[in-house]
Amino acid sequence: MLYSEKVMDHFTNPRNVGVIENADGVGEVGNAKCGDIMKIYLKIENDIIADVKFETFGCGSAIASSSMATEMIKGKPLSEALTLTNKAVAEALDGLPAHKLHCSVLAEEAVKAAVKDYYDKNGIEYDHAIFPDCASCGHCETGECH
Amino acid sequence: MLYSEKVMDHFTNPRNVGVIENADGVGEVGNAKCGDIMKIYLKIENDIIADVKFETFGCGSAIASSSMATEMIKGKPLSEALTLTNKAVAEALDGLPAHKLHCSVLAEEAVKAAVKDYYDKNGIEYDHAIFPDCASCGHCETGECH
Amino acid sequence: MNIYADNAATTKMSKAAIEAMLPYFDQIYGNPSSLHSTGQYAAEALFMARKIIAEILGCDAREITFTSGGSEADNQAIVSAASIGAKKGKKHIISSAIEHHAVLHTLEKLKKQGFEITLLDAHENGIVRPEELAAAIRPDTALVTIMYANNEIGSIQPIAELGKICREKGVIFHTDAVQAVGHVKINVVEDNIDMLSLSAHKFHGPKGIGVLYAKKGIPLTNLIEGGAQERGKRAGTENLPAIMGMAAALKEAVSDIDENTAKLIPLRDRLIEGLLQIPHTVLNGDPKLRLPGNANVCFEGIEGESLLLLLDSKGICASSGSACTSDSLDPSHVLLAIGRPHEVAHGSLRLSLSEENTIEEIDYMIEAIKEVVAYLRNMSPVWRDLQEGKRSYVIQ
Amino acid sequence: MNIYADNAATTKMSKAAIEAMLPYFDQIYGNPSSLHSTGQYAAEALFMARKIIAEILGCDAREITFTSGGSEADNQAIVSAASIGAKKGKKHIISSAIEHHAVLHTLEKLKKQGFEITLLDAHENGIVRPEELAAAIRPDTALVTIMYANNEIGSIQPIAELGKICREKGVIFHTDAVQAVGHVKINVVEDNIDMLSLSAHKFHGPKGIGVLYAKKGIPLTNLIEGGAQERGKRAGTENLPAIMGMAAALKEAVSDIDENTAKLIPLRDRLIEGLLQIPHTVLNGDPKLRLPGNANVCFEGIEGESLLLLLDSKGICASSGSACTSDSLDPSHVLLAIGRPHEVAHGSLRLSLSEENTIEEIDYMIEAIKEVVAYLRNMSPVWRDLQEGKRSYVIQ
Ligand SMILES: Cc1ncc(COP(=O)(O)O)c(C=O)c1O
Ligand SMILES: Cc1ncc(COP(=O)(O)O)c(C=O)c1O
Repeated sequence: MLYSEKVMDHFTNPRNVGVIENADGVGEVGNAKCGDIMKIYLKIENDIIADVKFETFGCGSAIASSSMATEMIKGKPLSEALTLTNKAVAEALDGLPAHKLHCSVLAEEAVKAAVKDYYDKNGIEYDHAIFPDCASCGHCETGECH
Repeated sequence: MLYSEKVMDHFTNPRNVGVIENADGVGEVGNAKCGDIMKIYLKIENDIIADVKFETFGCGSAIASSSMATEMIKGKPLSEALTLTNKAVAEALDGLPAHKLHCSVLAEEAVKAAVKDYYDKNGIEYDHAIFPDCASCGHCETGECH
Repeated sequence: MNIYADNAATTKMSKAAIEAMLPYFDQIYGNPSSLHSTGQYAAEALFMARKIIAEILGCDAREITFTSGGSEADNQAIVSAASIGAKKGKKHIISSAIEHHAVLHTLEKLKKQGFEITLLDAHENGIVRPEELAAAIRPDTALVTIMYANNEIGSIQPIAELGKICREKGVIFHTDAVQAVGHVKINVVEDNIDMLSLSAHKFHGPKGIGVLYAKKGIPLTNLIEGGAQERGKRAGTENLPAIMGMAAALKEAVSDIDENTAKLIPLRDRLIEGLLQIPHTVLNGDPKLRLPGNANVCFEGIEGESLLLLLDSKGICASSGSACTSDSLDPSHVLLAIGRPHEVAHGSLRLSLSEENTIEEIDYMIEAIKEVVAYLRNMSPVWRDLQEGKRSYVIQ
Repeated sequence: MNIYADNAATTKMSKAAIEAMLPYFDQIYGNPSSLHSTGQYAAEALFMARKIIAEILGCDAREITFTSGGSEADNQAIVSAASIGAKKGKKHIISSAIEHHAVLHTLEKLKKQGFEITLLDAHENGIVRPEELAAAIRPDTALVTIMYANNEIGSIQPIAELGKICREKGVIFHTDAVQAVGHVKINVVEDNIDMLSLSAHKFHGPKGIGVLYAKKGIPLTNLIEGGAQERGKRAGTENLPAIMGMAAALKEAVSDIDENTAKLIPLRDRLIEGLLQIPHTVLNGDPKLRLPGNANVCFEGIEGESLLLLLDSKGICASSGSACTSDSLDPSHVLLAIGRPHEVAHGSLRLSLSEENTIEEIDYMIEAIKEVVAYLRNMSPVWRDLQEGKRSYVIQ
């Protein structure tokens, strides 16, 4: 099969789908032109991710990666959420096909973008180096797909 | 099937196989290098082919063509034997595959060569034009195969 | 429910085709090049199959070359015509923007060898315009290759007209008829076709076998050198079981063509109508000039692969021009060529029916697709933006 | 009596191979490129078949490319290696004089493109000498291609040794193993093989399917452009039923190889011994280093086609290197290459056995052949000349 059982589970029964109204942080990455956009909403309480929701336009592995990423950061301190890697997401899903690995990259980026949004909104200082810059992610509206 | 029933009949039950001792005319054409040699023996009585035998080294259609050619000239005046064409032999066999037509040509040539031999041996005058010359038949020992 | 609606990808073999193959596995298994009777029985069967197929296409048996499928036939047709052209200094080829990759990639290879390629526009309905072909033909045009029917959007080209233009201008005309043969009526003489490719597995025949028809007088260039099979133009021991299966499948498809068409068109149109009830959905390809079994739409705001997977979990086998269904990252070149923007092309769905599909299946599919599209839109940030007016709809 | 002794031409499919194919005609018939489960079941089967075949050959599954047969694999191997060489300015290829036409004709094509071809002598026993290969390799040698076993005379080459020489000199080594796979033990690592061709119908598998093994790092050149199948190196919907049949046939052939060899060699040697009792008869190929099922002799004074036809009427299916069995007019290039004069090469007979043949069949064949040879010699003017001393015997 193309996807592991884990991927299929998170794809067909995605956890944390939806929107948080008045979220404390929102991150959106990807590009409709390229076929995937992920949006992550965070509710933060005392530097802890009290709630997380996502919306995804994309393929099965994009939806599964979003679902898995939200599960992995829910209830965790922001500092821990920032250590989430695409590799960890892919591994937690029991692997992704090679040409789908970029979906796990998107999930990592969406989490980081949401945290950054929270920091920015609240004037919290942070190390800019932890956040991927737009050029490297390659998902800007003007850029090429992946 | 590769061959018509007629060909198979004349191949598996060839008529007039053998040798005539002290034949009045003998014709041999073809080339072992090319994979077929036909030899025709004639017994002539009053310008009539009283008996004819053949020996052939060659493929199925070569043997069938020899057999058919001998049948077609047996009991006929020499003048009639000389009108035998390769086309008539092939037609009498209900056709030959395209790349086997040269076998019927060999049969015609073998008959002519045998008649010529009889004329030569007996000092009978004849029109040299009826007999294919060596160069055109292309079966001389030195020549290329067909 | 288990509904197979991906007949443009490949079909289930028919009973007739399977039965036609079986004796050639372990009974008449000889090599048709062998002289003995086991071989000669095989040679006779090969001869008969060639004759059957030639009669159906309206050509001579000697104009049929068996290949390993549609891709090989397309490659050989184009390479052969290019080679004929090159000898006369003609290095221009005309094709269309919506051809199969077997054609387009072969043309790219020729481009590297100095050929100039003109791709005709297929316009929004996926159909090439004869007057645009006429205008594109130049004195150095070696070949025109336009597919009979498109594999994604099902649009059927005006082949006889295109062929006539080529004939008048003395240009070789090839058509990739892989999607058309067995589904629409084709006669190479009436359709003015010089070369034609077909593939058996698209009409309930076996995989791995196809035909290249080339009109007498058009010499083929070998892709595969070796033995003298196929008049020296395609080496390799003949795949006789598959050839027999192909002949049987083609015979059946062609003899049932009226009946199948009469059954399929209402099913197809009911399906299309049902899908178009979903808001912000558009039909791809011409509504009338399309294959009897082909329905292809784009849904705004969702992505095709996730749609396919969810439909699969509901027992529906379908296909999409989404980039995610291929190793490439761009969505279908066909959908882009007919003017769909990338984000919309990602949300495409192709359902390709066969005469085995039923009206109950059509209705089940419509309902299932409605549900799944709504579900995916509900989790799509793109859809949210569209609904909230932050983006504007491409599909009204 | 009905005896099939033409297994080098093609084989009867085994029950195991047929049964392995059947489910893929109308059950798991999906296109392996399709995302839905019908397609993904097919993709899984394809993956398994590739793995099985790779394990048997001793390579990685990613080193296996499925082709339409031995000819295509040979063509693609040689064209690919030539293209790699050409990029480095290496345009010399070494092969042998007794290769199959799929190899020789591809080399002729490359010659026209500026490649220089050296054909090694196969000597009287049909075997290439490693020291002659070593001496022939030049700094600009791009490829050495030597067949594993010969299809006519059955001689088996010292492949591991030849491969070692190539490896030491950094030259790509391809072997056409079409006649060897399933009949002799092959491991691409132990045999130092970089590229290998095989064809399923030579080991009781289906026709129209083969494999090109290419060691990792050797990029292939497409013969067929189009879809992304076979890692983009061979376009066309995968012929999954045939691939499954091939995997099953190979598995069976390889697991039975010791048993089959132990059975075949005594049969083969009894047959050869029997035939050599006929006066003025010579064995073609090496008496020991030959395929377990191959017997090939020349009879002086007769022609092969008539021999075959008469044997056929006695129920024996055999083959000959006679010119008359082909459209060409020269007898087998293999027999000429091992030094048989034309007139003797015309009188050749190849019997290629399978494990289904019995000792009774062997004895029947010997008697039948004795009779037929005597009969044909009796009507042969060449034989008469030999007997009467007007010609001299070539075969003592
Ligand atoms: C040695 C050898 N190479 C190549 C081939 C070609 O294989 P295929 O007929 O499967 O293309 C054959 C048999 O025909 C063969 O015997
Ligand atoms: C239009 C078209 N051309 C060519 C092909 C290639 O055919 P095959 O897969 O038999 O090589 C296909 C299908 O895959 C097709 O739909």
